[in-house]
Amino acid sequence: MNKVLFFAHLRDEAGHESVEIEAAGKTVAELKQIIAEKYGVQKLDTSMTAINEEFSSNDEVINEGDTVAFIPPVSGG
Amino acid sequence: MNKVLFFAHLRDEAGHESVEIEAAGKTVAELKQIIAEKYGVQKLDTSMTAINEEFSSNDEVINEGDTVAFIPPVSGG
Amino acid sequence: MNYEIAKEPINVQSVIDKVVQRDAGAITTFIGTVREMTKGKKTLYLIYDAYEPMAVKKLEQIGTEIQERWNGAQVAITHRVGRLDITDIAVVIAVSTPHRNDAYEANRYAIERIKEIVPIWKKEHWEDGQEWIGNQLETVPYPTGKPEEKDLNE
Amino acid sequence: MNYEIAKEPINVQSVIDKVVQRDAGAITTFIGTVREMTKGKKTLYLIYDAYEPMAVKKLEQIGTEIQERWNGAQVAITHRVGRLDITDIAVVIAVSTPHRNDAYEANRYAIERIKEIVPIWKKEHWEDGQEWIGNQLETVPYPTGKPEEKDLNE
Repeated sequence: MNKVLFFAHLRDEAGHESVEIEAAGKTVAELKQIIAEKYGVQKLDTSMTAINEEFSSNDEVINEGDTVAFIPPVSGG
Repeated sequence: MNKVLFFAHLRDEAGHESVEIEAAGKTVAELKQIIAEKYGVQKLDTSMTAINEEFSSNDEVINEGDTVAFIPPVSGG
Repeated sequence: MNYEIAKEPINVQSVIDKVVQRDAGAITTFIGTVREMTKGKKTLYLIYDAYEPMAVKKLEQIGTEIQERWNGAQVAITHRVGRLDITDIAVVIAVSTPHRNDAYEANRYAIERIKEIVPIWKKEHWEDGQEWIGNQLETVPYPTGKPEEKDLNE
Repeated sequence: MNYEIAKEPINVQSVIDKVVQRDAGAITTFIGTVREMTKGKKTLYLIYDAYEPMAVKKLEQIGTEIQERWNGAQVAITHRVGRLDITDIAVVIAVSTPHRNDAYEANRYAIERIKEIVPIWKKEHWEDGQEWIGNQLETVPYPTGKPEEKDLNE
């Protein structure tokens, strides 16, 4: 299983802080599509993705146990 | 009479923090020459001059009662 | 602990203290504060949220980048989360270097990088609503899915 | 009292407090500290001296120049005089502005102007002697007898 984290407006859209989903073997892009459909989350295409707290590209493959976080454009500072 | 102030290495050279001198009617350049001769102060040509706490050029004329300060290149900060 | 996410008000001096060094001639600090008016709109307060463990890692990465680029630099950054009122401090960046130009440039690099890669978000609360603020309203999509490394030191 | 010459150690926070404003999104501070090694030579301590009333006036002038150039800027500067040991603070410059770039630029302008026009001098004490430091060993004479106004904001 994989833990998927949502932040900022994505969290509001998803209605969850995090969900558990089976994503091993899928690419980030594939997971984004699944999440968009299942949770009605828009704007994943303008979000960054982190796997295990490191930025990942859309074609990276998710492993069993990885934590995936969708990271909207940041606004700290 | 006029008060003349020395700072930093000019003070060390002059051996005084300040002196009283009659400088009314003289230009800054003329006063520099007098001071250089009378107190053995070198490097007045690389110093700025302030009259009553405002920077002055070498051709400015000193008035009775003005305070004149010789200001070596500064090194604050 | 030079890189922190704080839930309580930030003590500026305590951040500065982390970068004091005998070989420093200059320490710069950047203090980001909550401004009342932005483009004619009145902010009441902000909520900052962070992906905390990753945010700390990314702050550490920024410190490492600075030390690679500016010789002898020491860096400390604390970013606050939670509710912040007008004039409250959101972030403090302290950088010490032997010479002053480096301290300014490295500090500026830090805030620009924070706005690029550190997973922290602010939600603005106005009199007539609230909104999570993206990178200038999401005018910057990330086509590759992650931010590109940019050289900010021209 | 935003512009001061101090005989006692400078409290950084108290300088910052002078520029806090509701319309500021950024406060930058520059803290000049006494560095131990300069070009391979070991400094033991420094003595700073100032032409105090004129120095305060010139610090005020720098503040006015900044407020003319950077809209909405608030400025406070304290410079210490007397004996300073390694890591002691010689000067603190705090600048607040609505937007961060201005806070960096205005702050940098302040330290450059201090080094041009404020009558403060330092005497370096090394193991083998002491010397009043001029503007890079007096490589900058002033042909007109006063400093020229320069635009540092390229």
